[in-house]
Amino acid sequence: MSVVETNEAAAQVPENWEPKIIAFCCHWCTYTGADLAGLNRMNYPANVRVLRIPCSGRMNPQYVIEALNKGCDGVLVCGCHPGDCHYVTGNYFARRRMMIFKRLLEYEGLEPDRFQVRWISGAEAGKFRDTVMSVVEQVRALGPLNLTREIPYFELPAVPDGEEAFDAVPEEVVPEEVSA
Amino acid sequence: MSRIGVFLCYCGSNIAGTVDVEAVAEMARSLPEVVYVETNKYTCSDPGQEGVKNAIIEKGIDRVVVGACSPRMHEPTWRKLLADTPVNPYMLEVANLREQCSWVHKDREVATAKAIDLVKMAVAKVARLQPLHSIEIPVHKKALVIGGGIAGMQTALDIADAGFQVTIVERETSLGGKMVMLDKTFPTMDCSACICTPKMSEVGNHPNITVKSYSEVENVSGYIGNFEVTIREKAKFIDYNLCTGCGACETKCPAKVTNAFEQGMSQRTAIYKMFPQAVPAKPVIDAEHCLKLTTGKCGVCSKVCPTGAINYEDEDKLTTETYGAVVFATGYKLIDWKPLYPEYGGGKYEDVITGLQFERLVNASGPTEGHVLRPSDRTEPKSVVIIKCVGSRDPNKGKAYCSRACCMYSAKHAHQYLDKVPDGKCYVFYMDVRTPGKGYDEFYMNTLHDGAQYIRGRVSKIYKEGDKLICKGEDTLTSSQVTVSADMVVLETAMVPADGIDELAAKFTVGRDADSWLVEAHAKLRPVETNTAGIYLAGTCQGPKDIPDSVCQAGAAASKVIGLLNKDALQSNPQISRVNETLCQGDGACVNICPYGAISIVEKQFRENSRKVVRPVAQVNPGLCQGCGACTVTCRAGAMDLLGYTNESIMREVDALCQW
Amino acid sequence: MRFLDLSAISDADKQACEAIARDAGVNLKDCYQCGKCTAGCPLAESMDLVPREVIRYLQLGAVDVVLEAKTPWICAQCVVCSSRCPQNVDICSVMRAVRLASKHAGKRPVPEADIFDDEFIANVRAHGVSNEQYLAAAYNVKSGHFVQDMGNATRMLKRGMVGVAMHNTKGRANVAALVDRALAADSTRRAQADEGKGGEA
Amino acid sequence: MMKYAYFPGCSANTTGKSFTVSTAYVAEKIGVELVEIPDWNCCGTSAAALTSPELAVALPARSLAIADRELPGLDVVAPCAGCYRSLKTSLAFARESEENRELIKKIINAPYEAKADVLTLLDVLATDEARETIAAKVQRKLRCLKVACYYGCAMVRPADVCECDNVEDPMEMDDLMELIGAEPVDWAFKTECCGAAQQMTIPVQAKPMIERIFQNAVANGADCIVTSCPLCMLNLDMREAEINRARVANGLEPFDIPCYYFTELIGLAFGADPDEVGIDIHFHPAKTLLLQRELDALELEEAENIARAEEARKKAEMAAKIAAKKAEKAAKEKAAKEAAAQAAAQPEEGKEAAE
Repeated sequence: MSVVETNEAAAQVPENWEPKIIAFCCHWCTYTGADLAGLNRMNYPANVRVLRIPCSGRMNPQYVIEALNKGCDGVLVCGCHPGDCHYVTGNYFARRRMMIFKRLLEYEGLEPDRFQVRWISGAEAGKFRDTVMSVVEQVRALGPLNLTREIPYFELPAVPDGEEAFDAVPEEVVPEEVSA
Repeated sequence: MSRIGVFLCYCGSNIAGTVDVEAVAEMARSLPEVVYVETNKYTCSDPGQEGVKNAIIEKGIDRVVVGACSPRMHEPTWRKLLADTPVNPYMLEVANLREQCSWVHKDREVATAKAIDLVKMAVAKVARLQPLHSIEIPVHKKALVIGGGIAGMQTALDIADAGFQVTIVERETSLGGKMVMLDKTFPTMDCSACICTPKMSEVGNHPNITVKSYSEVENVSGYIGNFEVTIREKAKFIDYNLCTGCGACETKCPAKVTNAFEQGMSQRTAIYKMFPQAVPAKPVIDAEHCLKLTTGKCGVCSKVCPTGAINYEDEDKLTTETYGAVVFATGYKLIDWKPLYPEYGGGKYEDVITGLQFERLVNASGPTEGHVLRPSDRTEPKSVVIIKCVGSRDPNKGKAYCSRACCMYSAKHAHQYLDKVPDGKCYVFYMDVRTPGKGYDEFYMNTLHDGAQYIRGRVSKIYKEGDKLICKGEDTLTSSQVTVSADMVVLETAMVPADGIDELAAKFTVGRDADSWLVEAHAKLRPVETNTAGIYLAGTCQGPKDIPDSVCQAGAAASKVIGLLNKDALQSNPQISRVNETLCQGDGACVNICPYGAISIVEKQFRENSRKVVRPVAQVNPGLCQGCGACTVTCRAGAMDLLGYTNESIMREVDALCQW
Repeated sequence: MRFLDLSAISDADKQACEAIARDAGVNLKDCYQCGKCTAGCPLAESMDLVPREVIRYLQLGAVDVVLEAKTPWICAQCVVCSSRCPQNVDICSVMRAVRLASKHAGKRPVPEADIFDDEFIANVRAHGVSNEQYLAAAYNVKSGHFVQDMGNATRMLKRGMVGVAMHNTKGRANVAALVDRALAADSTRRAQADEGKGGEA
Repeated sequence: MMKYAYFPGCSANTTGKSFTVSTAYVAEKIGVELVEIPDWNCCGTSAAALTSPELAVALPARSLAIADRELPGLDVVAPCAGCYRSLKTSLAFARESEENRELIKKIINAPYEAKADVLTLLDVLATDEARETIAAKVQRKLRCLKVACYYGCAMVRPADVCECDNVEDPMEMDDLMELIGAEPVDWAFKTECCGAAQQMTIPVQAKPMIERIFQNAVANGADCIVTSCPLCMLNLDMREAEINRARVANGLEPFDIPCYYFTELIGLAFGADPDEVGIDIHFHPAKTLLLQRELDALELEEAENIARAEEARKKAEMAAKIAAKKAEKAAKEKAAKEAAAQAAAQPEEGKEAAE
């Protein structure tokens, strides 16, 4: 049984509805990239609010559940490119965790576009802007997130360590950025 | 109830041009726990900062939200400001109203709404923050250098000259490393011994340097400023306080052992100095081959020693000391090519030698006193083939990487051979000639003009016909199959990390790449640091290099060490992980995930249900933790939290945002 | 000296080279042209392109040069090149793949090699086993080298190594059917590959 | 008793006759039973691989499938190196995937599960058990015979298919030759190619391949070449005469280096007459060398016997001298003792007398 009502919501979209999206950005790469977008006076939709975390490895899946439960329509998690983590390995762990978590959310019926993971470096202001624009458009197309019941609040089972954890994630669920 | 002050900045028109700052202020006043809101044209200016300070005192504010430019810009400014007030510097949250709001949106209404959200988030978070305090980490003003080759010696000298104590741990019986084995150095052709041995004695005599030869690192604990290192000094069986280094023992010792320093091309005695100019200039007894120590019969050295320095009862000694910084200068070895290249004879032809063997052959103090004589019959080879990239750039049989120094030293070998054997012929098989360096390409061109015949192509097979070694290759520039009937073949083999590097690096939690080279913290910007604070890299332990590059890196590593040792104490970053010991199950998931080795499991005593229990819990080392937070997510019990970015504060931020 | 206008090499040519590499299970980009394959090749001196050059022309997309080359037909399939290649390129398989591609393109730069193999397979198809004396005779007739190894044939006859009697496998009809099925499967596979290519284009 | 399914290969009754005969002889002597696969067919060799990949895997698979069915539980022995490589390649392909097996089954129109392994004759004779038996059966050590063991390419390459861990310098045949008393030389062309079928299709270009093999064997002091493949044997043995004609025409010394199958030499060591193991039908005269080396061995043995006798004589002589010296020494000592005793007694006597 899906926790998410398949959206016939498009019919019920309130007037002037704007998607609410929260972006968890690591301090060293993506937050810096977002600042650079500002310095370059780039324009992007205001639907995304950035929440700064020290490293994508700090990203706890609980935050995503909380955001979706409390009314966000989409969540974006951004970090340094794999191999460039300021803390050496943090984004590798983030990659594994987020992939597994994404599968779980999709299994529960969440549309894949509502939870996205992207790697954006401190120099990629343009990529930050493009990512925000595309995520906003994708979520806008999906309409408001209607939860028929709250997603049960639970501690995720521990992610297995080592290579098998990574291998356990089939290629197709890896967003193009991640697999690249 | 906390008392939050909100300070909003116009940043001239930078923020105020798009965001209605006064409207944001109006909203902020309505937020719970906010006791004071102020707007300012330039909050970061002196009068602006003064205003913030005054407001804090006057209004009794205990935590602060600044809505201004990016925290990446002025967060340190605000922290510094708060340090002068009763407010803890970490009771601060910055709302990024400029880079991530006013500058990226055009619509005033939309931007103002977003600014309101950002301030709400900041207020929600700051309400949950706790005061944090840096701790002072004392710095032991002493450095440890592991490895006494040219990189290690240069690092030690630079640090010692700056006035700090240095200990060099050298596994062999003498300083000098690989450089002292070489004959001449490119491109200037200085005699290697002439420039290396003075360094060795300088190190040996330096008042600030302690040389621990024939020693290895046994154990390590601690962190930046405070590495507690146990060193095993192997039994030398000679009392260095009595020994004068006269060498009488060496002349009388009856045991003969293959001489590793001469690359197996001569023999040494069981009591030996590695080479005549060794530092320390005193011998050791090789316990594996000494007749007295293996069979109990002999004892000649003890009889001839004029000072009675021989002690057959000697044992390994362990000493423990604390060092503020550690430099790895563990160097390289040449790859063992024999099992990899059966097509080159796999070691069955005595006259197929390595570059290092060739160095000893042309070295005036080597086994042939500098005459180029091939090992099998001690005749002068009239035709020599040099093959590059043996084991390098060969993922099938050896390593995928380029060993970087071989193009130059093969040119040097060709030059030296033609110099010593004027009627000789020299052929160099190469795939590319890589000579980026000052004077390097000129050197290569000179070698060509000396008469070295360069042939582009890998040799496929070396085989023997009569007493000639037939090398079969292709000259790819003419697409011809070529053979050379050579008297001797020199293989310029790949550099690989020194033996035991994996175990040693693991002791210090220093990262290694797939080929076991030590990994620098950042390939471009932090090339001599490692990811473990206080541990630095010099020379070829980090990757193949030539001597100039090794010396350069040694100097760079030394300057980093000097910078560290100059401080009396380090301020720790207080935004680090904290264990909730009540929840912690001590299963060590956090220990495995931490890239810095900052977490350990300790047995601790607790009072639970009026009973004393001892159970394992995680412990974070504040000197090692860098505050990435990877452990917080991995903890199944949720016992790990990151100070400054606690789970609760982030959840409240999320909640605040969702109210929009 | 050969002239190549690299800009004139068509996508179809490049795809044809890629297809050959795919059949051989090789990534052409792995080869860095060190020449170790050619250095060890026992027949390189008789080739019009050395093995390294065959790979090079494939890298460039010059498929016609490769299909006209004698090299793959001279190759004795001794696998020395592949076993010593530092980059794990299976050169020997490339030679085989080029030769098949060349054959299917209706070329036979070394007719003798083609005749020999065809006669060999015909012999096996007819008898289930290969009858060396008839294979040699058929080869000599078809290739026009009538007297080749005739002296040796007499010596063999004298030693009782060969005779006029044919050896046959009992199930030779079975083997013939097998050969036909295999060749049918081969052409089906190639037709499908061609179709796929057509679809792409 | 070791038992294997036997894949003779097309040359077994023709050009490889000597190999077949000598293999049978050796197998019988050491108790290896070779059961011919009923109704086997040609492996296709490189001609099939150069015609169609499907054909190349299907031809060997038919025989292997028959072996699996008719001789269950037996591994297949293919003495010919060319057959070995074809069978092994087909087997590797079949074992790679279910899909591959389906393809083969469709083409051979029979069930096939790729159960039996494929071995060379060397694999069979190099097991510890077989080596022990061989050592026990040797009647005449082939001393003084310097052999260059020639493996060719098909038995070792591709290394992953042939499961060979030393493609440049294999040693199995060398070890066997040592076991029967011959002296294997260390040479460099053990796994160079003989030219295979190219000796027919491009005879002029391929001749140097053989010539180089002879040259390296001779340069490293070999009397003869020992092979394990009928095609290698044919190319080397039969074409030596042609090569020599060309060499003489060019003013070069002709080769005189006979070739043998390793089974022939083992047969000889077991006491076979050369004709019994097929040495009589070689192209290059092959018996003279054997006789010469037999003679050398006998002479060597004689010389050794003389040397041993001389040694023994010297030893005995010296022992006798030592004994004499010792006796002399003992006698002297005894005399001295007696003298001392006398001297001791005399003073007493004197004393007595004085008293």
